Amino acid sequence: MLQIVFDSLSLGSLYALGALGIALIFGVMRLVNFAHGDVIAFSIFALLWPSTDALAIVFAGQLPWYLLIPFVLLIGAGLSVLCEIVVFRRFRRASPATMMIASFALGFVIRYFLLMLFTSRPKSISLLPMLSQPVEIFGARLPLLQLITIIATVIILVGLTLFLRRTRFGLEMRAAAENFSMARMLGVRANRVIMGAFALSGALAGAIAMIFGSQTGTVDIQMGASIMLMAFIATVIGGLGSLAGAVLAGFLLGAASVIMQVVLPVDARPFRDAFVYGAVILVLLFRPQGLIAARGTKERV
Amino acid sequence: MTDASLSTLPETLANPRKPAPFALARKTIITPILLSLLVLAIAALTVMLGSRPFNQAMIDIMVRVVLVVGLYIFIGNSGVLSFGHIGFTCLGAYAAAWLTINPLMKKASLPGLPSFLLEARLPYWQSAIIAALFAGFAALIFGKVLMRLSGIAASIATFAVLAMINTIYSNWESVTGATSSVVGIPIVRTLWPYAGAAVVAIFIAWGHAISRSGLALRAARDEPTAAAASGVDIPRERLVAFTISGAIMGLGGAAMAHSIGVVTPDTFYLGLTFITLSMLVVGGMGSLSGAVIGVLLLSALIQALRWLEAGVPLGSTTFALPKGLQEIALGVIMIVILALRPAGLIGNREITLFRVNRNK
Amino acid sequence: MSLLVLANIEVRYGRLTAVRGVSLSIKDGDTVFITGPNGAGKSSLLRAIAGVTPASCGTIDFDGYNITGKAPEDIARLGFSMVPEGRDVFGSLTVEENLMVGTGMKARDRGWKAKTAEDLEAVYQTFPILKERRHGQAGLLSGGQQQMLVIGRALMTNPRLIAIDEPSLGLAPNITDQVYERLIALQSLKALTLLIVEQSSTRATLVGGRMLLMRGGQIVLDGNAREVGNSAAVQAAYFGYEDH
Amino acid sequence: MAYETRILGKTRLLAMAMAAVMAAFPALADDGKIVVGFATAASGFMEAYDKPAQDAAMIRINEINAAGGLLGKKIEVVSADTKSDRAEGAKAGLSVIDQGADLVVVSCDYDFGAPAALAAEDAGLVSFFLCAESVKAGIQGVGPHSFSASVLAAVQGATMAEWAYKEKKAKTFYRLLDTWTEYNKGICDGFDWMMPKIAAEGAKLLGQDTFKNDDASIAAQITRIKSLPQEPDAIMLCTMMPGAVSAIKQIRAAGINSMILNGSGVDGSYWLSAVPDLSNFYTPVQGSIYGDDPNPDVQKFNAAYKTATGTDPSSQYVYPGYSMIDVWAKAVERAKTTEADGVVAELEKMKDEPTLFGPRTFTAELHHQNKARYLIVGVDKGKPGVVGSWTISEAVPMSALVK
Repeated sequence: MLQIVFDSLSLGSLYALGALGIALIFGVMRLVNFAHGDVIAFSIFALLWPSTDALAIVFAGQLPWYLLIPFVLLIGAGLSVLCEIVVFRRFRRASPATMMIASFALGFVIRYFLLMLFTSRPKSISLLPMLSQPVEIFGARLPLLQLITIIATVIILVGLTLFLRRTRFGLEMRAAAENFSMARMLGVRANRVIMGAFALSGALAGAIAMIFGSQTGTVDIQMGASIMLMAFIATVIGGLGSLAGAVLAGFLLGAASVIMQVVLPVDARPFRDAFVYGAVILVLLFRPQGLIAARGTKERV
Repeated sequence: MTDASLSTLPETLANPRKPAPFALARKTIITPILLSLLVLAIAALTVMLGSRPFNQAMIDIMVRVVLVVGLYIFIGNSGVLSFGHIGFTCLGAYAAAWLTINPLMKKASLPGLPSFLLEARLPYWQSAIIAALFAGFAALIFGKVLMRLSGIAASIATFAVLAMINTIYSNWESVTGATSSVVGIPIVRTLWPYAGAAVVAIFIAWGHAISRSGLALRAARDEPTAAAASGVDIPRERLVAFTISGAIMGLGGAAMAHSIGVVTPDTFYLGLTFITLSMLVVGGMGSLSGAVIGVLLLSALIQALRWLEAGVPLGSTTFALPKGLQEIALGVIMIVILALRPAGLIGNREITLFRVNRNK
Repeated sequence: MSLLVLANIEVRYGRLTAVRGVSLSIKDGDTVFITGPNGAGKSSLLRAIAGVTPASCGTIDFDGYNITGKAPEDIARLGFSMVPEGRDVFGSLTVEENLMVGTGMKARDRGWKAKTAEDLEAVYQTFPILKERRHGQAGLLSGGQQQMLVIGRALMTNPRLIAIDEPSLGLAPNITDQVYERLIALQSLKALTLLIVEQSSTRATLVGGRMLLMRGGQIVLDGNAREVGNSAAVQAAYFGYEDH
Repeated sequence: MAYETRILGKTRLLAMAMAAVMAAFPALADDGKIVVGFATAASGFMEAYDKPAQDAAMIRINEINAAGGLLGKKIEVVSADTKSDRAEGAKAGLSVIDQGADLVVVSCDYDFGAPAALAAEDAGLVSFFLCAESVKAGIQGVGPHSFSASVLAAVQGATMAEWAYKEKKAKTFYRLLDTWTEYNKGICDGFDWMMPKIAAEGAKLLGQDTFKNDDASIAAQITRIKSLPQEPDAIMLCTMMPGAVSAIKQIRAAGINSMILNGSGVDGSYWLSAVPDLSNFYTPVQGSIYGDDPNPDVQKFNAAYKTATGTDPSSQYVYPGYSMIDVWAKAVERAKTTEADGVVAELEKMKDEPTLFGPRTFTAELHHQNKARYLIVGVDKGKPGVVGSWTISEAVPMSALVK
């Protein structure tokens, strides 16, 4: 039982962090950023030296962990900010559909750039191998990594909350997320806030990449896609624009997935995702604005 | 923004008695005719001049025209982005497979099918019609539940439908063959049936757009409050569009099945969803002409980049793009087009003979 | 001296023209009402000045700077504070956080912290209810309190001019009275310029000041509120045939 | 009007483009040479799988050409890129056929190769899947002229089950299936067929579960294994890259030390760094890439491959490409023609035809291997090496293959 709680939490952590990255950007510019998954993939590939060989040539991946983690976070944040400056800045006045397709096209560009450098073959990388040991807690024997994932997520969430609540930048960002044009009329600098949101979101992508990479030991140009999809769904059922909602929904999705896997009979287990998505539709029907509707978020899509 | 909102409602809504549709039909029929002529002209040129791979490439493009026009019927008219339509394509493709594969093969590979399907072996055009009806029916059922939603919640709900269809079709061993390819679908390699399907889709889209329901839906897209106030039942009109577009997507699915002779669930998932959506948005989401021209231009672009990648002789040397650059270039060009023309190449207009109409 | 000068402003939404060729000059320290029927283009004009929906043609000067086509935040930083229609408080933020959002633009100035604390205290003095609820969520305030909050929030930016769109919308008459009372008191206290959009001319007639009447995207009447307030032209503007 | 001219301009462009295509692909059927057409992925994600096998095929083609060619003619090679896309695959197939291919080689994976193979079948040509391991890559899916160069996935599952029971004395088994692809299911199908046979002799299936290759975590599945009353002796893991590494890593990280049995899809040392000190891990392979193959000719081939491509073989999936050209060329020699029916008839006569990578048999019912000799590669403390060889006691019957 306890094991199931841990399983749900660790899977939910990934979804929650992903959803947070998407909600941050959606909040300030109504952009559903489909390139987010590719930012995740990119941040982890940055640890490898470009090569088309099957064997991965580890480059920055050999750094000690206290350098490795900031490096990956920086790469994510940097790429994300770059996307904003080069691409999304030109779409400020575009409709959400147009922005969404542009973000998809951008993700496509990043993915094929990686493909060109590294080929499509999944590469293996041993990140933080010391985390692959099992530990025992309250009678549940779980991989250290699972525990670290949960702890890291909690730290990130607390840190982000403090940042948003205690700093001026956080205040401006929250105001902008709720009503962007009003915030601008109060002198909040649009570009600065949006870039900040992209940087945070990118750093979150880097964090996911780290966790996911050390959990799976593989890097793959598609690796961000499945998390991105779940995160996207979590953002919507959480209530678009609501950061708390995104996190909550992320954990709920994780729990739903794990619990379905546990309770479904073996023949129905391959259909697990159909049940999860069915639940998503139900939630949307009963709460179309999401679990925690962001106040003042007008329907613009 | 609320200034003068009522005036943008089409006259037909303000004046329900006026026999406007026929006048409207006369005024606008030139658009589908021109688009169809364009499609047929390309088909004719291909049949006269093209090699077999080129013919196959054109078949793909015609299938895409059907799919993107199908998307336009719902997305363009309602303004609600749907990620789920490719699910109906999947339904259509498998329905076509069930109806046309040799019964002997079906008994071996898809034993779970009901007996009337196991025995069936229809010509491709009949199967395509039934596939379209089946997909339309599925769209009706799903739409009944989903059309209450709007905005991004609706988009996600449609995506959930796609994911559900995909999960079920990927695992229902005895009926869909799960993830394995279903083979034995008769392959139709002549271009004309596909061009015909594209023309049919274009005319259905036009017919819907000028129908009362289509007009009401577009009015609701542009001015939801005003439209609701003048008695437009938005969920109902959306459902009509959703059903029709679902049927067209099903038709496209059947066409796809017959064009390569193999269906698998993962063909009908995110990749196809995004490429068709991109074509619609790049062409112009709110316009039928945009849908058709988006497909033709992006497909032409993709082909051109592929030829460049394969190498083009320039004098004594061969110029070739490095491998993989084709996709990158495609993404970049799409971004540039959208940055320059956020409403798409055609925007909200339709092509006609004499002038470019707005909003029809 | 003119604080705000508009020359030949036009605002379009697609093929719809909301404001056609408005020219106007507002003196420092004035109280100016813009009135007119629904759809006359009043809000569009304000939004154009604030840079939210840029004018499609014409020029706007504020405090001697050409602000045509400038971003809203840059216009705000020059001392133009906009209070849009529908109040737009940041509902999930606390009252005090709402008040603080606009203070960031001076954050580099010396003595900013002390100045901000002082400003905050001044706003609380003007609107004691805000002090009482300062740690509560702004979204939970009543309509009148929210209106006070947005005015207080605008004041926190130390503006030269406050533009308010429909301050009385959805408020009970006695609350509206309170809001106006405070506004007028503030104006004389801080030498503010007020630009107020109201659909009805009644309030303008009561408060006094300059009154502009808009219809069909144009200014059709300009004069002292008490004098033109109920003239035949005003009646015609409201009840006459509309065609836009 | 502006749009009218634009459209006219576009059609003109298309006409020009079409002319360009026609010039690029002249439809030739020259009998003076033998053409092998590769409708494989030269880009996109299948490239990583198609390219190595195709390189191996080229080595055999070059050897044949160096030895004087086939039926006295040189083998020419044409190719078209499927871009790892099914619709493009059909085009690529038609394209190499138009270039006069006598043999159409299609993508490694059944799903991606089928469209091109169907095009070849339509044109009455022999088609070979580079390394597809589904029974459908052949008569059952494409038609009577289609073959696969590899061994059925089911044979891998059956081999591992029987070998683990007989050689490693594994008594209790657990089955973990990744439902992502047909290949994965094929491995487990073979395991399912073998399980009752060894169960009759005392083995036991403790339980089973499924997951999906791109699942972010398989924690729930692992919890189910851990809640078994006893840890299974062996876990049959029916999966493939990239999810396989993730699954293996998570299984070991959870402290489960059971023997892990796999399909050939996880062969290769390139990923082993992801699971430090991996042990008790076994994979069936057609030949060893680790320099310890009992057949010295395989080691010679490995060297030739390195000379040709600059890298060592990355997994056993390079080998089927070589065997493919080998058996096809033998059939052509025997039939004295490249004409499809003759070649097919000769191929179907092959029984235990020796190749560098084990004997090959084709029959009129099955153009695929339902029984094969497999080397077993074991990984011990992160070091892979051949630990044995096994051939299943009886061929996997059609009833277990076609469900």
